[in-house]
Amino acid sequence: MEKAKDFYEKHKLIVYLILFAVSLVVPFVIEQALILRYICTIMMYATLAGSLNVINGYSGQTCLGQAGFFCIGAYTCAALTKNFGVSFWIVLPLAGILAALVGLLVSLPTLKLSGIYLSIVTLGASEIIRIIAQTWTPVTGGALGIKQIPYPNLFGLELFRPKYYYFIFLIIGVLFLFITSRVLRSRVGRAWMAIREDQVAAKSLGVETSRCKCTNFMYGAFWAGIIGAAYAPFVNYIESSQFTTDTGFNVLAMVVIGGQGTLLGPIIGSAIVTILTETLRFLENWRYVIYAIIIILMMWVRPQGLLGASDSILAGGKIRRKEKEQGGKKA
Amino acid sequence: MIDFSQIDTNVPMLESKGLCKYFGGLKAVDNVDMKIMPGDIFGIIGPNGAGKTTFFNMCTGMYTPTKGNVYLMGEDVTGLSAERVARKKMARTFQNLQLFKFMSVLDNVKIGCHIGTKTNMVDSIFHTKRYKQDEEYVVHKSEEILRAIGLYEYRDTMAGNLAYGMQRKVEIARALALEPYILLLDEPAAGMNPQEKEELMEFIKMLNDGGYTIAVIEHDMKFVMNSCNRILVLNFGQKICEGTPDQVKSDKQVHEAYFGKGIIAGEAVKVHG
Amino acid sequence: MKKKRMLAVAALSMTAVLMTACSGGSGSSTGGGSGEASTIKLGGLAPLTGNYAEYGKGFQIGWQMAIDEINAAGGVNGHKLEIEVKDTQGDAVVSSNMATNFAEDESVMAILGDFTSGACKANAEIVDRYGIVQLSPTASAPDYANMSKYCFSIMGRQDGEAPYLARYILDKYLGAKKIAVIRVDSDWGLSCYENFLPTAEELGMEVTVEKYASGEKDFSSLITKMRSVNPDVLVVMDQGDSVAAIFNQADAAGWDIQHVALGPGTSEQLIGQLTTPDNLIVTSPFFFDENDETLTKWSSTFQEQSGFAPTIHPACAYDTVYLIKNAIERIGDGEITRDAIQQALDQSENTGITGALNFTEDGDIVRNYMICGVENGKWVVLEGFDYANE
Amino acid sequence: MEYFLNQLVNGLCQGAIYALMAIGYSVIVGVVGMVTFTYGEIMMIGAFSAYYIFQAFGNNLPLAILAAFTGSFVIGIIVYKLCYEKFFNAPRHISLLCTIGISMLIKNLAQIVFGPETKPVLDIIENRTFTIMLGSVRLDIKLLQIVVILLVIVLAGTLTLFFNKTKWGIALRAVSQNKDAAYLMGINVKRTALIGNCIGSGLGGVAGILLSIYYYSVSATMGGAYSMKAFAASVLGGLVDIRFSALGGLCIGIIENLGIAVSAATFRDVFAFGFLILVLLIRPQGFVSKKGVRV
Repeated sequence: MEKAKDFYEKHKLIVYLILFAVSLVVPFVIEQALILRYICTIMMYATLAGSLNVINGYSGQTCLGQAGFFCIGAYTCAALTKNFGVSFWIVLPLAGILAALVGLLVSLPTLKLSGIYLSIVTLGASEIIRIIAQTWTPVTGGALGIKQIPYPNLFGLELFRPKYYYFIFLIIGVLFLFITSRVLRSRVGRAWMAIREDQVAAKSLGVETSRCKCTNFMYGAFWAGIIGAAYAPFVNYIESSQFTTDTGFNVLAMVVIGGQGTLLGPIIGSAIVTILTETLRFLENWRYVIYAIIIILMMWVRPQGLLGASDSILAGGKIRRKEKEQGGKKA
Repeated sequence: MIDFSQIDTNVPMLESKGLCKYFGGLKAVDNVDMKIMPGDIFGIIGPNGAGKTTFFNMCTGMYTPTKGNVYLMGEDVTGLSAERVARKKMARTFQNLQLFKFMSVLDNVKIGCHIGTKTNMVDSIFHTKRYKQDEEYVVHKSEEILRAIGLYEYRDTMAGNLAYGMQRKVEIARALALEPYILLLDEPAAGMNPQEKEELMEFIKMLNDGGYTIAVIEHDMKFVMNSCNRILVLNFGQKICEGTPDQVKSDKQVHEAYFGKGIIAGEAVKVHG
Repeated sequence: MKKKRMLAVAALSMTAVLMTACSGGSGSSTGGGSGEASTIKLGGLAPLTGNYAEYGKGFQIGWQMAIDEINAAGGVNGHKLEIEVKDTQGDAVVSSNMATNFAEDESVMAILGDFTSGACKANAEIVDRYGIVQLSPTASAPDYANMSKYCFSIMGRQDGEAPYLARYILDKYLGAKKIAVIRVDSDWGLSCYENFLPTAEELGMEVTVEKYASGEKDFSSLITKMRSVNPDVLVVMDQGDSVAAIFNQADAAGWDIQHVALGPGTSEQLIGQLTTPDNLIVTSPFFFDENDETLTKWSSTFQEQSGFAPTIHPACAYDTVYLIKNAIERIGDGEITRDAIQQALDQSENTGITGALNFTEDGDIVRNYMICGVENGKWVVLEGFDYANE
Repeated sequence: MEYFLNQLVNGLCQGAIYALMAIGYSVIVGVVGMVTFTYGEIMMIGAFSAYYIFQAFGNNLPLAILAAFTGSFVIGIIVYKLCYEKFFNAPRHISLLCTIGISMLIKNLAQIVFGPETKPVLDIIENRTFTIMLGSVRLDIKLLQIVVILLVIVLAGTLTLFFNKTKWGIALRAVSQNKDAAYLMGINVKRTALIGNCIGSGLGGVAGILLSIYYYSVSATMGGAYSMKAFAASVLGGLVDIRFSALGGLCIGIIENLGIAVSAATFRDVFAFGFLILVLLIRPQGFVSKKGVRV
């Protein structure tokens, strides 16, 4: 494994090129549209989980309402493209910006709250967003939802088949990874992580925790909005029941299973959860039983997720325990 | 490094006037006046529960005082939030170590450079000139500090894995990255062995020679008496004495309230003599 | 530690790849010839889990009963029938995925399902593009079947049932003037109400309406609200458990009012859930007549297999299989293709256990409705009010 | 006026059930120090235990309450062993996700075991309405509502006595205020937390049976929505103080019903959560002023 890492460090460009080539070929090698649809779904959830990971994994807040931002993005896209004929490509960033603005609104309580209180506020906000989508009939179609959402159009080519849609999700996903990794390796990302590790210390170093949390929330919401906008034409039909808190919990499970605070974790988590739920479909209710058992087992065996470091703060690693003992002695 | 020349040496670096903090009926800090002049190594001592850390917390904006004011270089900073106070060039460390334990030593110090840099999200996405300048500055600055404090070889180690004494040093390094005029150290020598303490004392003196004003809470009498030029003694939240080590030693009230029946006091006197 | 972790990751990703490969493999291997094959495969979409699980189960059993019967009697034109049922969780997106799955699988000749109008409408685009029939037993939204020539439904449309309710039950049977409607805020509920309102207004009724989110349990405030307008009849438009909940809570509040429901049909379960079942009147296109031997037999067989009493929904599901069978028979010696089934279905005239099933141009059917009430814990058709032929 | 008073009565009664749920919830959160999303399923198990008692022994309410309490109590032990015991010092999200997992597990197992259909719970309490005339204002109060409110008051009272007068109760309070200090005082923190969690769960079970009687039905999926309401109510009350949590539950019940009275029932949750967020913006710790739990 170390060797692989070394190889990656030395030949970054080659690794990227290979990955790029493989990802380009995938939709032409895989014939079954359904498999491609699943791959699309995986990429979609990977980005959504990634956006949640920015909030939960990198700044250590407990947001349970990612479904709400997702919902905003999807409805923005559906309403604008369907009712006003706005191009998908213009709607995409718009949806992100709108979601980010709502994210700002939701994050305002975070200036005062933390922990459990923050979780319930985000959870409540997500439900409120969903109910607004369900009742604001003129814009969102109310309980009817919005159906036959126009497919994106690229130079006259209607991107209907999963084969084309694959590239939309791929580009968004890669952009997300690229931009996020850059942000995380800068002053902004360091400030987020400082807040996650120790908020009091971060404050003492002049990190404007409130502002950082707000931008963090907005950033996460932005990408959730974008992926929501890409989701709407993909499924062609949206209604409010697709954005319940269960969706939020599901995405959270992906992040935690893959590994919070790692860039690749949400991708792995999304792949595992999606493939698991699809392949076990024939088990009906037992499928959820198995899924639940996997979640619990995961928390017992690897609480930091598959890709998380065993010694991270998110794992409640050894250092923490040691310190606890010391603290105990001192007291 | 830091330009200390523009500091007005006649204005107190940190001053408190009638500072109070009450928790319900408990008067944790009661009406404390203090003056730290630029260039001081200022010691704050007192028995456990005397309100030293609470006092620090009010000075650095962690707590809002119940009454009274705090002035930093003549400017009223009472009630400002901790991050605003930090921006006014006051850095601190914590009694019970608040390191970013799961980050590398270098990253710890890098975060200390937060207020010295201005990169925003757009800069970081497009790697603008500002981003590059900032990153260069941050790396350069952090490594310089780590070299000075003798932690350079541990820069990639996870902070939480270091020995206790080392962790204290990381915290100081992190605070230094703020480029502060004044440094507040809360029991920096706790948990260190005598040799480490000695080194730390030297290091603090060196910082002071370099122009930093330093305020330090410490239990170790030897440490305080030997390095500080002025000392504030607190007991039950009240100031009982402020002055040079000699003044403090000869103060009757201090003897009665703090040094008790003589053994520690005798030791302290002996050491100093 | 690190090694272990990487191993775990590797193992999991391997399983992932394998699983994908497997499902991919099965998809392609079943694709075979259609004309000469001795089994004809159908795809079933049903919410086997989730909020509508009991209906999904009903579908599954209804379909299987029909197929077993047909196969036991020698199949259709020598072909055996087979159905693969996929769980759609009552979720439109999952349903779309499953519909794509069936549409991509060339051995699947037609899709039966899904349960909700919403899911069926979400699939309309897909079945249209792939050119495969989606025959829903229960979709009743008026704007569903006309979405594509491949979309069919045999439930009957709300724009038939809702006006019937207004005209015959409320106006002629009960002579009500002031109507309180409590409806579920869903695709289905909205379109019911929208089809109900014009007729009611035309008949000079005064309608007050309140809606609630599906899954709502507490209706006391809605009932207090409705009570304050003092109506003659309380109409509930919902298919699920809320129907019983609303009437029970109205009873508990001591509100003595005529109960009318649109949606549940003559559900046996509903009787058991109500505190005052005798006070309920429903419209139903279908009725388990105790004197009808085939129906009784069917009903008891169903109950044996499922453990619960059938509603109209599994009966419709049962009929859909026979519709496909008839369509295949009509194709006769011609090659059985998806399009051939669509065409044969479009022209077919059938009678199922739920009554006459003749498709309109859109692909729905027009049902005849009955007024049903409860007597001694059993559904009965209220005699003397048969307006079917009016 | 009459209309609003009647809506107030509706709200009060629903609020009383919320209050009982919130009491159980805050006992759990207080003692364990972590959020739970299993509460809805615990209530469901309680309701089903009672349902089968009704099936077997007829309308025996005290026995049913006992069964509901016991059933949920046992589930509480399982939840505690799986979700909390190992994670007291771990980051919060670990046990949080565990509870989400358990909730999924119990819900789906229940659907398999009990069946997916809604089961009726009828005629447990006689359908009778009392009409009170306040001047010209007519107030209708159901017998059911009175029974529910009385039960909640009795349970809350018993619990308060238990917490203040018994050795176990005092230990529970100590643990919920400060685990380390309680440990130093010689309290077996883990066992106390287990007992506390189970008592909270038991109360949840009783709330579950009240729900099933009040709404005439039980089903495997009944828990979800109420779990969130219990959570919201106890956050409103500051998470650890049972009296304030009860108040939080009452407030949410009343706000919801009055909100519906002036708008539509589809907005129920908007009122509940909107009110919660508003209160938290003004008073970040909910109704209580002290911060009593590790958050």
